[in-house]
Amino acid sequence: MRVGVFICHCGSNIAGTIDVAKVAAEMRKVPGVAFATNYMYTCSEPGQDEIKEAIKREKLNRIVVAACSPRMHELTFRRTIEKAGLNRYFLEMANIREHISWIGLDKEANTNKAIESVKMAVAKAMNNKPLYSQSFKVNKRVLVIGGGVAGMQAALDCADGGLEVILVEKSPSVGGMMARLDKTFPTIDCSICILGPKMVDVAQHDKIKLYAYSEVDDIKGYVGNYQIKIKKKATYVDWVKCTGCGACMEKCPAKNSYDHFNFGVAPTRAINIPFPQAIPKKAKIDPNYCRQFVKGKCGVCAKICPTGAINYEMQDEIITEDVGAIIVASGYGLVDMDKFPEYGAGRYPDVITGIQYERLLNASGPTEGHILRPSDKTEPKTVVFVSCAGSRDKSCGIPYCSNFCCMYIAKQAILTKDHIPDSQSYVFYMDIRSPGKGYDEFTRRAQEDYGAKYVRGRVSRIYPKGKKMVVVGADTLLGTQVEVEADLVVLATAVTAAPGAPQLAEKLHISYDTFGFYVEGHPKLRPVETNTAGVYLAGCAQGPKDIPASVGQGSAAASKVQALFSKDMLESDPAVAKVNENTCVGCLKCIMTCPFGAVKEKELRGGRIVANVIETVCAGCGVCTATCPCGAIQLSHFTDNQLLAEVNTICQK
Amino acid sequence: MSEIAPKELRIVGFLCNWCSYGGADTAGVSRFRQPTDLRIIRVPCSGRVDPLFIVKALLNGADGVLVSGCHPRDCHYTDGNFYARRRLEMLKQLLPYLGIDEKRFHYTWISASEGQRWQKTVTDFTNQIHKLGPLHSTTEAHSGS
Amino acid sequence: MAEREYAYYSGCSLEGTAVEYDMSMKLVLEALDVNLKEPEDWSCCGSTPAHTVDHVLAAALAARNLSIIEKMGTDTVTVPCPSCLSAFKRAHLGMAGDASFKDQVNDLIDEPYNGGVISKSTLQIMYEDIGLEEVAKKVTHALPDLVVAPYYGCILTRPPEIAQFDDPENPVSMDKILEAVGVKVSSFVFKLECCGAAFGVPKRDMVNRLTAKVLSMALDSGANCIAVACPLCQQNLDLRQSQVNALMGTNYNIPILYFSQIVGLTYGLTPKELGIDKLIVSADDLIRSRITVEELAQNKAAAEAEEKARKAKQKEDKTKTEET
Amino acid sequence: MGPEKMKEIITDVLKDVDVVIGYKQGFDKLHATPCFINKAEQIEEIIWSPVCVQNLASFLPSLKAKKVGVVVKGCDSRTIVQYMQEGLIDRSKVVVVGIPCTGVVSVKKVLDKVNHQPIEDVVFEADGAILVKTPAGETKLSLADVSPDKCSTCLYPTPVVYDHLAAEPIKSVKAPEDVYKDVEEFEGKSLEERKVYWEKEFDRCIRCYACRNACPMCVCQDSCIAESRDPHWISQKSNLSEKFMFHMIHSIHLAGRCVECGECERVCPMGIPVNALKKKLNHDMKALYNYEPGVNPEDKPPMYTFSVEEKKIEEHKL
Amino acid sequence: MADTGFIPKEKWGAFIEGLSTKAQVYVPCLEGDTVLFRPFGKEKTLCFERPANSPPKSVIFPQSDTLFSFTFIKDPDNPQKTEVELKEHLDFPKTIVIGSRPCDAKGFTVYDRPYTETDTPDPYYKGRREKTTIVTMTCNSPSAGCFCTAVGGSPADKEGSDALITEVEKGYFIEALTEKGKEILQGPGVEDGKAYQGDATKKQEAVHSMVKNPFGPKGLGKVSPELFDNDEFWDNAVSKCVSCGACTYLCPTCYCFNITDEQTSDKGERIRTWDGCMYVHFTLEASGHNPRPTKFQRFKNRVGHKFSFYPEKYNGVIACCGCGRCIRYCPMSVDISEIVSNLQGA
Repeated sequence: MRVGVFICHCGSNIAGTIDVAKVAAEMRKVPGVAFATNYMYTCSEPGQDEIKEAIKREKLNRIVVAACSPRMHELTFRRTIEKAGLNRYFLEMANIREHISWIGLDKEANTNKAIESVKMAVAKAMNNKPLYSQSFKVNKRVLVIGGGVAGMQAALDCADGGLEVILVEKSPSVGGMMARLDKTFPTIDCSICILGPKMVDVAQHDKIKLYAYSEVDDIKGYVGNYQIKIKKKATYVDWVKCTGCGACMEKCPAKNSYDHFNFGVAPTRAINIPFPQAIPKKAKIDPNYCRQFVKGKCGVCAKICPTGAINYEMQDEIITEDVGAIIVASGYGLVDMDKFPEYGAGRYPDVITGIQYERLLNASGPTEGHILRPSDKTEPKTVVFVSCAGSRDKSCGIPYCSNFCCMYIAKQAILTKDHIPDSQSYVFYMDIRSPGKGYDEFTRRAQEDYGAKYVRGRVSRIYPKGKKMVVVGADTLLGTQVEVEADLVVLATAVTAAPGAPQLAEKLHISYDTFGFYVEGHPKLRPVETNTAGVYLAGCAQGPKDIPASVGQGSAAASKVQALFSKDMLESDPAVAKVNENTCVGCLKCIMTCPFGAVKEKELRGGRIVANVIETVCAGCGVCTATCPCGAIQLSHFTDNQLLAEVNTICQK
Repeated sequence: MSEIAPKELRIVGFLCNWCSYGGADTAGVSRFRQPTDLRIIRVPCSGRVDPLFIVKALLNGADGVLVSGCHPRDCHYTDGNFYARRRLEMLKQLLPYLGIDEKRFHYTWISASEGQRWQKTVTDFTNQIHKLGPLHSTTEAHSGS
Repeated sequence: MAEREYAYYSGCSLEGTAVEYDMSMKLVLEALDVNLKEPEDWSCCGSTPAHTVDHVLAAALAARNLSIIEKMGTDTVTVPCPSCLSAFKRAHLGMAGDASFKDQVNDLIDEPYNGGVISKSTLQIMYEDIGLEEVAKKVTHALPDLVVAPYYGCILTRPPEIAQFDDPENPVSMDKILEAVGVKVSSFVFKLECCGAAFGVPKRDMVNRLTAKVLSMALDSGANCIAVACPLCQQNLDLRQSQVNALMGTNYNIPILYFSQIVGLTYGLTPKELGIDKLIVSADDLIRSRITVEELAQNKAAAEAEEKARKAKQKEDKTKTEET
Repeated sequence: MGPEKMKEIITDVLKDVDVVIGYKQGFDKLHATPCFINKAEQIEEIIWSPVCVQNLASFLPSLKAKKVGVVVKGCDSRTIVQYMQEGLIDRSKVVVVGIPCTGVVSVKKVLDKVNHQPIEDVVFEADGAILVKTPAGETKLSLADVSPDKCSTCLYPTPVVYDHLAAEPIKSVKAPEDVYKDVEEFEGKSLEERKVYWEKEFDRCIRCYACRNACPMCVCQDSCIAESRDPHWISQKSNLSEKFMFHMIHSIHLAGRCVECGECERVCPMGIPVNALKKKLNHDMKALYNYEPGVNPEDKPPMYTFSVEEKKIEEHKL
Repeated sequence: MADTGFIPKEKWGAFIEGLSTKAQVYVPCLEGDTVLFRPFGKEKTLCFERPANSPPKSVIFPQSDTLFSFTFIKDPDNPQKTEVELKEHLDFPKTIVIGSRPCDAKGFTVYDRPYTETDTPDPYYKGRREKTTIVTMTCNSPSAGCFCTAVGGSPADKEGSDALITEVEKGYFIEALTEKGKEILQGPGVEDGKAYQGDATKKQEAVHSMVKNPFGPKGLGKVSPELFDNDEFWDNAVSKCVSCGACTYLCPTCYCFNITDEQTSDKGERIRTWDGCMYVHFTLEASGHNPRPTKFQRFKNRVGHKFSFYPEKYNGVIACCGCGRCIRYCPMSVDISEIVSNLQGA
């Protein structure tokens, strides 16, 4: 065994708190190590060349790189040693940056810890075996979860590139949050006017199969070969027959149904088409309000429907689709007003959320674009906007910035002035965050051209006084308390993960953070990938972001899928379980515990039963190895002996 | 084995690649200071951790063992940590029966984003082990009975 | 009903400026079959300036009382004054959550406090332990003229992690109790707004302005009196009305009653024994209209009959006119 | 209970199977030994008395290819149920001859009572008394005094699974809560005491693997990781940590599978209480998952399954 | 110097304690209900009443023996080169075994032939053997399963011992058999033994007659070659065997071993450990092939070695001392004497 050890300085990131030369010198004393050196940037091209040359010069057959996290550069160095003719699994990494140099200042302790960590890696490397991939076919269809602007962009880009797309949207229409907006910042162009054509494209594209009012029920498989179960929720309207004429909606007697599309700004009918531009433009019954369901009799819509599309007996339906990759664009949610008891916790009708105000501004909204306050349907003359309602507020459990509220408040202040010229807007803010192109100019316009009064301070309380809402806050620039008697208060409620985001993540086997946003493969370098091969992210599911960023991410995710699908065959990760048929006793406990059904029974000549791993199905978790009492099924690259070598290196009495 | 600073005790950590190893990376990227006692062994999944690794470590010189995986329901391999939870709980309850303080073994769930939680876990567990002091592993009896 | 038993810690205010709170509270709880045991040799709760100087010392003051109560063998103490309550709870929770803090505190007192006492306000035991149904059962009288603005003050429900009672920003317990005894309650949005009592000495101007706001909002809400559950709130709102009037040129004359006094009135207790005569702004005019529940029912019936007769007559007149 | 009825049943069973496993007398009257019967004339050798201690069900997995009849006591019958749970036998190829049992003897205990003298004769009297004859004379013992500990808390005197029953079923009179009293008692000792205890016990181990090979649930047998180099879990050194490790391997592999037949402990030539660790694990499995090995064929051993919400597992705080 | 001695009962403890100041003394100790040879200590409960569960063979032939330790030494300036430093472990202390049984002592003579009476003696075995004095004790009574007299032994056999102690009414009669044995007579409290010689002889003869002979009046005869090579015979004979190795590890005459290297990082040891022909790994070859894959083949080897191969090589000496441990402690009560009996044919 001839191990080569390369200790990276990572500039001063590692060398600053670890004596790298000492580590290298210590490694040269380790039996089996034929070469050890330290280098400024091992991942750089000359750094990698040095490894390649050393492999040839010193006839090395196992390589240990002590540098950053293997989650960062394992692949890089595997390719490096492969180019030098070694099997890529002859590489081991010791993480002396994230796990050592960055977390401790004591150079002596760090150096000692690094020496031991590298020794562990050497011990493991000496037990590394060559592993070889298998090829398997890719199913070149892609699933896009979420039909908001990010999901639609991703779907269209994939479809335009010739891929078959399955688009699943949980609400009755695509469009997402953007379809609810009136105008967009900083151009003040009409949101639905720019989104509508995309929605139509999605509907009409022959490569896109749209499942609206549907959810992903179950996901099985692995990159290249996923089996998806989609639940089509019952709409009680046969969408094949429904023409979207809207007659049912007009006649429906259940007039007080909650309008999800309009966030409850005004009631809707129990059978409804969510908005005029809806795609698909089909009606749907809300059984929580429909008299047929609630009282057991009505049937008005069934009588009125010219095509006989109404079906009160409709059930949820499960559909199976096979795909090779998944783009998750499941969007975001908004924090509940209940979180703000000091602002009335939703008890005051004239304290509303930004998205509700958006619907009041919108010409196709319930007030047809007239700003009328909910309590008495009068025009508000004084409107107060409260930014950071929940955002950047640890006591709400939301320490992060919601990214786009500053901008839409400015937009709404401008639109308020447009709609009601004699109105006055106040904006209570913490900081104005307007880093995009043309954004800061836009917030200035709101103040300078449209006279919105910006007060830097937080609002402590909102209470009603007569017909007014009194907003009490601080002006931290003046150092005084401020009270504004407003007609309408708009809260820029914080962006949260979409409801059910963690459950979807669990189905996808991707990580999510404390707040429910999905975790990208690397915050800078893999922003649309996840740690699960074949699953990509787009839009606010990954974190709050505005429309251009969401569209950009949608396209980025689509291009990742295109790249993945550019090959007909994928290579399997050979770090999967293998059975030693000589020692396997055929107790088959591994079959009982394998989460993927990757282990099957096999009869040898002579009738002996042993376990057998289907390599492409095995995901490499190693549950079987920890189950097997006789150590006959071993997870390659993480075998008992490899892990024991590490344990024995550090635990010696 | 090189000389260990006498103030350090021997703590072995088994971390799943997808969540907890990433969590430890996140803590590193965020420069969250941690005690230096822990030595990390990367495993694909907490379900890979045979309880015998922990026993082996404790019998052979480790003063504490820490296992961390993805949060339940969030396993990269769907069910790996569910099996891990049963196995590790079994061991957690068995150790004191053998006279090994169960505080020397801790298992927990930390996601890739929970750098701060990782820092706290490492710090608290290291402190806990220091409070217990070195584990005088089974003394060598005369061989050959 | 099974008799309930609590330790009862009155605290300094209820021995002095708020003696009417003590009188009325004891009578009301007696009417509700609650047995109160006063700890012997109780001392300051620690809510005094101690807590701004030394947390351990402040906690020790509270813990000394809690320790006495613990030795009495009662597991719950009920405290009318929110300030005392807050001090008790802060000490209790602080000691429960931090062993070294607990040791420091216990070092300062004779008998250690082991964390075995739950502190609850009298409002809380009426609302949660006894329950609205029981509270309503004892009512014998009605107060038809009263419209009450319930005022909770700053610390009865806050901070929520200490108070652990009711909705911290929109409490309803006092509203519900008053409604249960048949009193009209106004929709009062300044339930929690600061009355300024803490700055009663150093910043009198500010206090007057804050007090004025509370009084004005109470009137705006349609109330003619304010119910309180805190000796400091009562003192501040009641005592200071004339100062406010002098400063702001207003003419406030709003009686500030303890909620226990109002409940006592509905239970048929006399204004004298409830200490209503001890209020600065007199409530006599307001409560003069007190009648028994039966009388109220009779009056109501009579009024209804009269109304019916009036309507009948109107109808008759109308028909007559038409006929004419 | 009578060997006569058993012999009748076995005569019948033998017509359908390749072999019947029963007991015959061993090298003295205190020892029974398994006998593999495939000819009718062997049936006369069969005995049944409290010296029939071995768990004959242990032989079943190695005879998977054959159709086998087997004589089992109540305790041994749990082995068969556990085999069924784990798919280690084909139940249709096993004919179970059950014997309700009121307790067996512990050879060690009897020998202790007669000062380890050679045994000349052992007679089980109708009233339950046991007469043991040695060169030093005759000793009268009661079964309760010389039964192994497992009998004193036996909940299954009648086999939990059988095709034929050689005597009338017996109801257990033992309290289920007593089964793990010894475990709970031991848990009352200090950590240090427990550690010293096990170190002393395991120090006697000679790694002969009798406990492992006699264990019905040790499926690995020749593939046991205690002797393998790949994986190389332990060396062949006979020091305490390696012995300790071997017993941990044995115990942990039996977590939630041990049917408490007590064979491991009975066969240990060094008198190590090997079963105690497995009982402790069973105690925990019962508390955590309400699981008892070898009772219900439909159950799944707890280490091979999970619940998404583990009701009894609380997250551990630091 | 007299060749016999006597120790009164009350001085027995002091005698052993006295010896323990001069050498490492192994005595049978009671642990739970198990009797084991342990280094003498005041806190130990001594038990001479019955044979120990395992013979004292590990005193001279330890279960695991470090033959040598090795360390790899590397010069960091020339990492390609590795030097190995070896350290032999050949220092053995003076040792006395008290209370072994004649069968146990005879066992050592079985080892002596291959390990010392050869051109290439085993230094580890030989070293310990020479440093060890075996003080045997006559059996008071036979134990279940023992049959020493049937294989040429006796409860008072002197073969392999340095001294023989026989318990008599008032104490212990000692007979020194070798020079090493004579040293024992120098122990504290040893009186003149002549007066007790008669009592001792009587005792020895009495016990001799109590030992059973499993081979019948004709005694142990020749093994029938037909039966020995009949697979069916073996299959039937050992179907109940569970293939553990208790019989070999408890046997005073089994001397097989295995050698392994145990290494971590830069240090390691070469160790010799007991092995036994009953284990499947014993004959497992690197290729995966195993010439004795089934338990009956392994059992056949054990019987063959003791009753056929060894005697053939060493002038008919049977490598079985009849201690009966393999029968007593067999999990399934497999009886080697019964099998040997049956092997002699009709």
